[in-house]
Amino acid sequence: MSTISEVSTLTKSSNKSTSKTRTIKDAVIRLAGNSQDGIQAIGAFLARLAGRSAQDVMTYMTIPATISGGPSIFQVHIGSGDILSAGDEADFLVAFYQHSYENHITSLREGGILLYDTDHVKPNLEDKRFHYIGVPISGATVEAIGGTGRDKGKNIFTLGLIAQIFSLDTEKLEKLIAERFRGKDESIVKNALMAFHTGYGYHVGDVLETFKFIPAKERLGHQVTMDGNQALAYGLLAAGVRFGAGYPITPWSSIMEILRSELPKYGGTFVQTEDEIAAVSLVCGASYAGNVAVTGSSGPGISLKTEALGWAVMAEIPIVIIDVQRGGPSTGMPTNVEQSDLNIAIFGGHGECPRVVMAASSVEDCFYSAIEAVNTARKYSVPVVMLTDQSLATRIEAFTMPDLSKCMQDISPKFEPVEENMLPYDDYEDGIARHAPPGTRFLPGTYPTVSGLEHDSAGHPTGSPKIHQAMVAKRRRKLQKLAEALPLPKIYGPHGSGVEQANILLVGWGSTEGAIREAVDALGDAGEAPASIHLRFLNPLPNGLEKIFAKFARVFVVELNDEGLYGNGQLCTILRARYCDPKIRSITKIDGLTFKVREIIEAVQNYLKGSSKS
Amino acid sequence: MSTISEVSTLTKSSNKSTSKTRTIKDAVIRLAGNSQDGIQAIGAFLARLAGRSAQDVMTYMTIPATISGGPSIFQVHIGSGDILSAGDEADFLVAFYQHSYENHITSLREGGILLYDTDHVKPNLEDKRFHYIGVPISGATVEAIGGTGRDKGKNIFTLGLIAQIFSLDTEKLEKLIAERFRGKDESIVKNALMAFHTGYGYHVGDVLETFKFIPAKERLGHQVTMDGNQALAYGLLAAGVRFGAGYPITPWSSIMEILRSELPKYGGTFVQTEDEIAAVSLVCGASYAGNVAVTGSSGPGISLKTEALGWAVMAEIPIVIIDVQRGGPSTGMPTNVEQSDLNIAIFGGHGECPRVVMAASSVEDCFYSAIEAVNTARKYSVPVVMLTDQSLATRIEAFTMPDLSKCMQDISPKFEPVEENMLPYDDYEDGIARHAPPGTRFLPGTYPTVSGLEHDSAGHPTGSPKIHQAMVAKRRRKLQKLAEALPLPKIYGPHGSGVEQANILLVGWGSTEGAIREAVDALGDAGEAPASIHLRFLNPLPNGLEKIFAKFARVFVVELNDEGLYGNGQLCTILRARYCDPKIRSITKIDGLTFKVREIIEAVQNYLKGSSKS
Amino acid sequence: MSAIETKPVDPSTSSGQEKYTKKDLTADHPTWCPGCGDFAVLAMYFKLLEERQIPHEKIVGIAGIGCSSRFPYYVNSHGAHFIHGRALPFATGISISRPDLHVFVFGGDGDAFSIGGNHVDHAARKNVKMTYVIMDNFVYALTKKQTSPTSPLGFRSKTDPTGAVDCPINPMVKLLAGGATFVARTSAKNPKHMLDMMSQAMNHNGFSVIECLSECVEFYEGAFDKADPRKGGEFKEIPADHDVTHLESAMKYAYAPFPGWFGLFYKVNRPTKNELEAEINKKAQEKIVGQSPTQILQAMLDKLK
Amino acid sequence: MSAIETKPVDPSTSSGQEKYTKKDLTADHPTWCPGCGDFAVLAMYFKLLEERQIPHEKIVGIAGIGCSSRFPYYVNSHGAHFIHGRALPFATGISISRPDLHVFVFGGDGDAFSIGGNHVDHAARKNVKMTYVIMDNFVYALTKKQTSPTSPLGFRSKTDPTGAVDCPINPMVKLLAGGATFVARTSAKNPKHMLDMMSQAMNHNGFSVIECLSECVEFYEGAFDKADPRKGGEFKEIPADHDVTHLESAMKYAYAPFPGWFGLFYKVNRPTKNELEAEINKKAQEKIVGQSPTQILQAMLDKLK
Ligand SMILES: Cc1ncc(C[n+]2csc(CCOP(=O)(O)OP(=O)(O)O)c2C)c(N)n1
Ligand SMILES: Cc1ncc(C[n+]2csc(CCOP(=O)(O)OP(=O)(O)O)c2C)c(N)n1
Ligand code: SF4
Ligand code: SF4
Ligand SMILES: [Mg+2]
Ligand SMILES: [Mg+2]
Repeated sequence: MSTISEVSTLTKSSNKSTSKTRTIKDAVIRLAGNSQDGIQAIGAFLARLAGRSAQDVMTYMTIPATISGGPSIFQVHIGSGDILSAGDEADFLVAFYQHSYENHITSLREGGILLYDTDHVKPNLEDKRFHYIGVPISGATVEAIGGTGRDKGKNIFTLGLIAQIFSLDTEKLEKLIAERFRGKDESIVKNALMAFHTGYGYHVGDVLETFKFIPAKERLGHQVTMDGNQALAYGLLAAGVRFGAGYPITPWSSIMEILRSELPKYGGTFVQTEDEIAAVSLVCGASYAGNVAVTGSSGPGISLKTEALGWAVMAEIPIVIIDVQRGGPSTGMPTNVEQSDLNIAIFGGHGECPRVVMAASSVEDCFYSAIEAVNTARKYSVPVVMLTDQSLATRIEAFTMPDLSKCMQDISPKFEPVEENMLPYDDYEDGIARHAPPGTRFLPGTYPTVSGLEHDSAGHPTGSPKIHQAMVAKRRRKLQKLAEALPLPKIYGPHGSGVEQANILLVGWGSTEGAIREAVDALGDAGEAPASIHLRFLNPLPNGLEKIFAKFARVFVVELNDEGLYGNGQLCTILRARYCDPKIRSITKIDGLTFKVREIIEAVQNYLKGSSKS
Repeated sequence: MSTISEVSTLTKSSNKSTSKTRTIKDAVIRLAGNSQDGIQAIGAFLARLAGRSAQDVMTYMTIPATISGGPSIFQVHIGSGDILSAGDEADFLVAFYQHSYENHITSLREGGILLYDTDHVKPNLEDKRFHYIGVPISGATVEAIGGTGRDKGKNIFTLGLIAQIFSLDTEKLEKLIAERFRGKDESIVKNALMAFHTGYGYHVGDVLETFKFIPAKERLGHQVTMDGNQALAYGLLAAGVRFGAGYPITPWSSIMEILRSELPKYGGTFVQTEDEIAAVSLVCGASYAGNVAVTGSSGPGISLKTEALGWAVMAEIPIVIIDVQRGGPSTGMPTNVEQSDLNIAIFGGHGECPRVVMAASSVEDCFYSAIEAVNTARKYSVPVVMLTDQSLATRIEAFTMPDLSKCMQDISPKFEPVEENMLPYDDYEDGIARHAPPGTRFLPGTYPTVSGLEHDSAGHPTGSPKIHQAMVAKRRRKLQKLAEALPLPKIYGPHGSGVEQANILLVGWGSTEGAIREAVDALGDAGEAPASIHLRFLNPLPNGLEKIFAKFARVFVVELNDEGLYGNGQLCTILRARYCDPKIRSITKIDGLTFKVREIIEAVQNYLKGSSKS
Repeated sequence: MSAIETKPVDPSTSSGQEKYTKKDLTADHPTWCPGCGDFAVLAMYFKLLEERQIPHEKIVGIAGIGCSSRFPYYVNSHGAHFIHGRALPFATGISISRPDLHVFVFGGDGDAFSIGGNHVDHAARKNVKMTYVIMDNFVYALTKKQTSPTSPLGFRSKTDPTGAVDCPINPMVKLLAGGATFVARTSAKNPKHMLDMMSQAMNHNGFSVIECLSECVEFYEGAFDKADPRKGGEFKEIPADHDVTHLESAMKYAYAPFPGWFGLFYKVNRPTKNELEAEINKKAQEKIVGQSPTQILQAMLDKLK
Repeated sequence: MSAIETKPVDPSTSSGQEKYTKKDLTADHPTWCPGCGDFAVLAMYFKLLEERQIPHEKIVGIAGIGCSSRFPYYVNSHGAHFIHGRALPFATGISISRPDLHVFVFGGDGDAFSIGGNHVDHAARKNVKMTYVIMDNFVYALTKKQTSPTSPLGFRSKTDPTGAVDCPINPMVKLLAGGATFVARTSAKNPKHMLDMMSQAMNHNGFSVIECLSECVEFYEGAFDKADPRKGGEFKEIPADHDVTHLESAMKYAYAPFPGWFGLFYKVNRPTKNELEAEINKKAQEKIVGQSPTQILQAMLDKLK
């Protein structure tokens, strides 16, 4: 589905233009090698360049299972329009090793180009579906910068080759390279630039043509380029979060690493704790002491946090828990993606334990969702679980520079004395507790205790059936108020068109938004009448979804988890329970990889074909 | 709903029989005092006596919130037919203190009898709805056995009074008292019997009549009388469990205490660990080493066990986790009842983590469910979460002595050498792993590793999308096989009649079975056409429930938890999601107390009235 | 947290409240059993606060779960009743984010040495500023008499009906080995001594811990008679010549068998986590003095253009 | 567990297998980085097992999570890869329920002293029979360079970009204070010494622990050069006259600053949890000798009639 360009597709064997440079709208470039080769660095350079060129970009990578490295890919989808996914198939494949070639040639689309290192790869040139460009990448790099550069330089040399073939802006690239190695030894920068120029100038004999991206539309302001974990961490900083605690785990760690580095600049602190239970406990303490604090984890660490999460629900203390979902259960597949933590996010912990659950849908959305998570926690005095996932954590996107003058917050407590006798857990109509943090004087002289036991309005323990019933209702009610306040999601039609006469609705959440939208576009092209909505709040759901569902003959909930015992994914189960509408059906996948657009389309088409199944 | 006797109701002011002794079918006796007064002991004697008289009995108690004791009740429902609940209202109330009288007089039915300690209670004798028997219980006890007996003896004195009024079998009671104090100082037994006889012989001047239970039908074999936690612990011993580990928490503790005392006799061990995480980890280790092991907890401790539970799902190691549910969330209401852990039992833990969840419905069922839990874990190589609750844990019932010759099991591993190369996680059609514990020789020379990482058929880690997909499906599939094998629940009609022309179905699970059945009986009496089913397996659900639901116009799921954000209790949510049948509606209650039969009836009637609501 | 309705007040009154008394500090009446050692701890805490008169609103009392951990409900100050075994991490979150507060933690031996044992070690090595009073009764009381990690060998409980067999934890040794910078031991039977220890602990800049023997009259009556002169026992105070900065010597006192020694075992000054983090912050801010949070974040985002 | 298809075999062969070699013990090739210290630990473990020739099926290798904890996959024996920090409780469940097995546990410093710190103390005080090798590299390796509880002050990691500030844990002190009955220290750079320690640990009847310095060449290169004579460091062995039953003296060696001492610090015999529980069982069975489980349970139920 990628690379559908109105100007020209990158390579179509049927379309052998004689012009040496062809203008294209987008391209999917897959780099396949070993993680040690710095292929992630090439990818990051390309992504950053796209960002600086006001282009859209999305990346996708796999991480080798072993520390010592191993086979790995990095895929970049660059274009001058909206890029919604990292691309199902590659237009351009770079293979550093024979195994890279063998494992990834199937991901190259017919008519695509294979660029390979002739020092390591012997492709099957008989296979006429592809175009071949062989370059002695290893040898040429060594020639250019000497033997030590062999491993470290060939990525930059390759970047030069790519810059040549795609007519990239070398000036910007040079600047990026220089920035990247800033602070390092002079000779390192020099060597890198040498490798780059050699690649850029290298005579690529048999290439059919080179390419040029159509100029991107002007965008408002600059673009920033980063991955989802960065966006999330910066969003938290913008939201005013000044305390965090965590324990390392992949793929959550980089959020805590950023916060550990950055918070001190803002007068904040991030504490690495002895385990995840301690981390969430520190955060409960810090939030109690006055400022929404944040913790997070992945997989096993999320399981460990549920007891304290329950305390925060009971005591009505606002905290934010980030869950960067990975493959489960147990230690599972730490470097793969899944959306299989929705159940624990909503239901994890004993007893009736209502909390807010949200999910971010893109790298940019990670930034803004983080702010919204903090504000929701604050406003409703409730824990918020913020779901993201491994693919979003490591995906690089370019997006418009946030306007900090609009989104930067100061949420520090004010400590103004409380004049009247305030009962923190009084039965306020909105159901929300009123806390005043330690340091606040209570002028009538009675100070509050916050409690994980069922408590009366003053926070003191009770065994009263009536009070328990009222307090359970109160903790539920405030989320029902939130549900009332939530906007309904926008309906997306093919190519952004809106609803129209659509009769198929795809429902998604989290990182799959782009793939689902591409599927909607493609299904539209194929003559169906599709649309999609993407849910940001998963608990509570916004009120009124039934009105949207009523417009469609079929509703498919698309998610990266298992079909479960009864054939329904995790969000699908919740929607079916709430609306009891049998037209709500499930499209799931659980192989540790992101959705290919094709997979969604096929699943929808299968449902449409086998109407007996629905 | 209690005390509907075909022979005669205990007390009906309209029915002033002249005979001094009236024959009754059942009676609800509520003892109200302070926990220090040994009212639980009176209750236990009465329950035990009923058991020895082949009568049915059910008890209900509240536990004071503070260690130093405080107001507490113990209610006993004894009868000569099936006793399904502990009774909504009391026929006979014993009040030791003024507060006991004031707080519990409302629970006495009109025409009921109040027995009170004239040394402490001044009832409002003007209230003509009740009959009054005043006895100087404290003073008379002191008179009988001296000042030291004041606190310790008055419960036994009261037991004597009750024996007199209800014409109980004094010989059996004396034997029970002697057994109870066996091993203690001679004088203690003597004092107790003295107090008992004084109470039995005390001249109760103003009692209208005394009562006599109609003789119970002969039962097959003897009866045993115990509470739910005892039954569960003995069931585990019968099932062959020989290892357990746990950490104290109310109301789980007594199961671990029994196992700690008893297992050594069987050559087994129960380890008190440093926390709940260690406990479930020991149990994973012991089960891996060859014999299904057991842990358990309540509330917070269950949250802490979910990470390791996920490991057992992934590694396919059979363990049993007992969850004695209490009021939540967080520390919640430790001595109250709730059925609010169904969500965590089914969904607790990160990732796709299918496990078996069962619930016991009565004290007797605790015994047999424990055995079934162990066998299910073994057969499907899967963790089983066994749900019970605070009310079942402390409820005393009499039931037919289990036939140990039929249910006693030896599940110890055999260590027969494995002849062929065995892959523990091979993709067997039934989805079930084949483990051979350490100590087993693998003759081909290759030994297995069990793993919490996603793994191939040999148990070695993999990042393969295909294998992950297949393994997720395998772990799901074996539960689907179990669902196929499960019997459908029996349909209960009014007074045990079966289905007939019923159009209302009540669906329940766990400890509420008796109350739901009494509600069915009463609704039947009131002209409705009700029936009920009670689910033992909650995950997976047995296949074919839809066939049962199809027979009824209305389905109400009755559970002791909250209506949640969308108006549905926890099991109700699951049933609605699976069947997408809007006639499935929810009846919930969450005040920390068991269902009164009346509450269920009223909820059903409200639904029937307000058809707009459904 | 959601805002509460407050009015700005004259700052001069905000820390200048009236002198408060025990009465002002008293909240709910304890639900402890009559005779429970915990009453004495509460009484001495009131006395300590009354003596010090730190601003009322700056006192925070935190606890886990247990009989002893009900403490915060009985004190009229800011406070929180957290979950079993995790009071220290909770208090750490407060202490580090709010250096202006006086953080006290109360709890039992099970809370401290069983489920919470690891948090004790890590709070100790990090030297988080707070005062922690462990009300040790050698038993799990709230759950009605199970063996605790400090129960002596042979103690008969519901989980060790024939007597405890697991070698108990030595609280003093654990605290010293873990790196606590203030370690003391006292008894609820000697309130004067207890007050002295509490007072010194409160003065300490760092992680100060007191083990306070506090008898559970319900489930372990007489547990501490050997340490009670009125019961024929001996309350041995650490000699005045003990060098409290000398770890080896402190360890010697710590290893003495029950009833052991009472008093201040160890006290050294090591930078607190609070100070170390403040130092990191100071350094991080050196290059960006005068910049607003918005400017700092903007600079970061600019690098990602 | 679900039954596997097995045939009864001649019992004489069941423990009489062929002598096994390193090859028979080798499973998957380790995914560790070339040069990782963990290779040496694996090699010495093979050597130890080859020397001892205990029945192959009686060896069990358990681990938590970390680079080091991948150990069980590389050994062809019964084994389990459990969750992070909980290998000791898992192994305790095996050890106590299966006294016939030889239980080995392998893992990293994070696994042992961060998330798993409390389990170490409790396995130690209970003296559960097993051998635990802590492969200490002073860093979280699998998660790519965060500060571990043994990282020295000043160590720059992803979570301490300006250098670690939390006072590190001293493994030897922790183990001694916790009550471990066998405590030794070795280095992957000295395989002969390591083998000797492992061998002695395996002979110990109780909870035997070895801290083995095992360099992470990827994230903390050179961490142990000061303990490596080939790098100009010093590998100081505990003098032969050290009384290994003398705790105070062991503590002295333990408190020595890095690179500290190597060898056996402490070894005493205290009843193991395994023996204590066996004793409880023996006593419990004295009154019911010859009764079947059914009879025992029946007697119990009869009391409830
Ligand atoms: C996670 C969790 N596990 C278990 C419990 C049950 N519990 C409450 S208090 C307690 C131990 C009490 O002992 P201790 O800490 O010594 O306090 P004490 O009551 O003796 O003062 C336990 C096990 C709990 N509340 N939470
Ligand atoms: C509950 C949980 N938290 C965090 C992790 C992530 N994690 C895996 S290994 C590890 C620490 C590794 O350090 P160490 O134990 O020293 O082993 P090493 O890799 O250095 O050998 C962490 C934090 C996890 N798997 N589970
Ligand atoms: S049970 Fe023990 S510790 Fe608890 S309040 Fe009573 S005496 Fe105190
Ligand atoms: S990262 Fe370090 S500890 Fe892990 S395998 Fe590589 S060298 Fe060894
Ligand atoms: Mg205690
Ligand atoms: Mg390490």
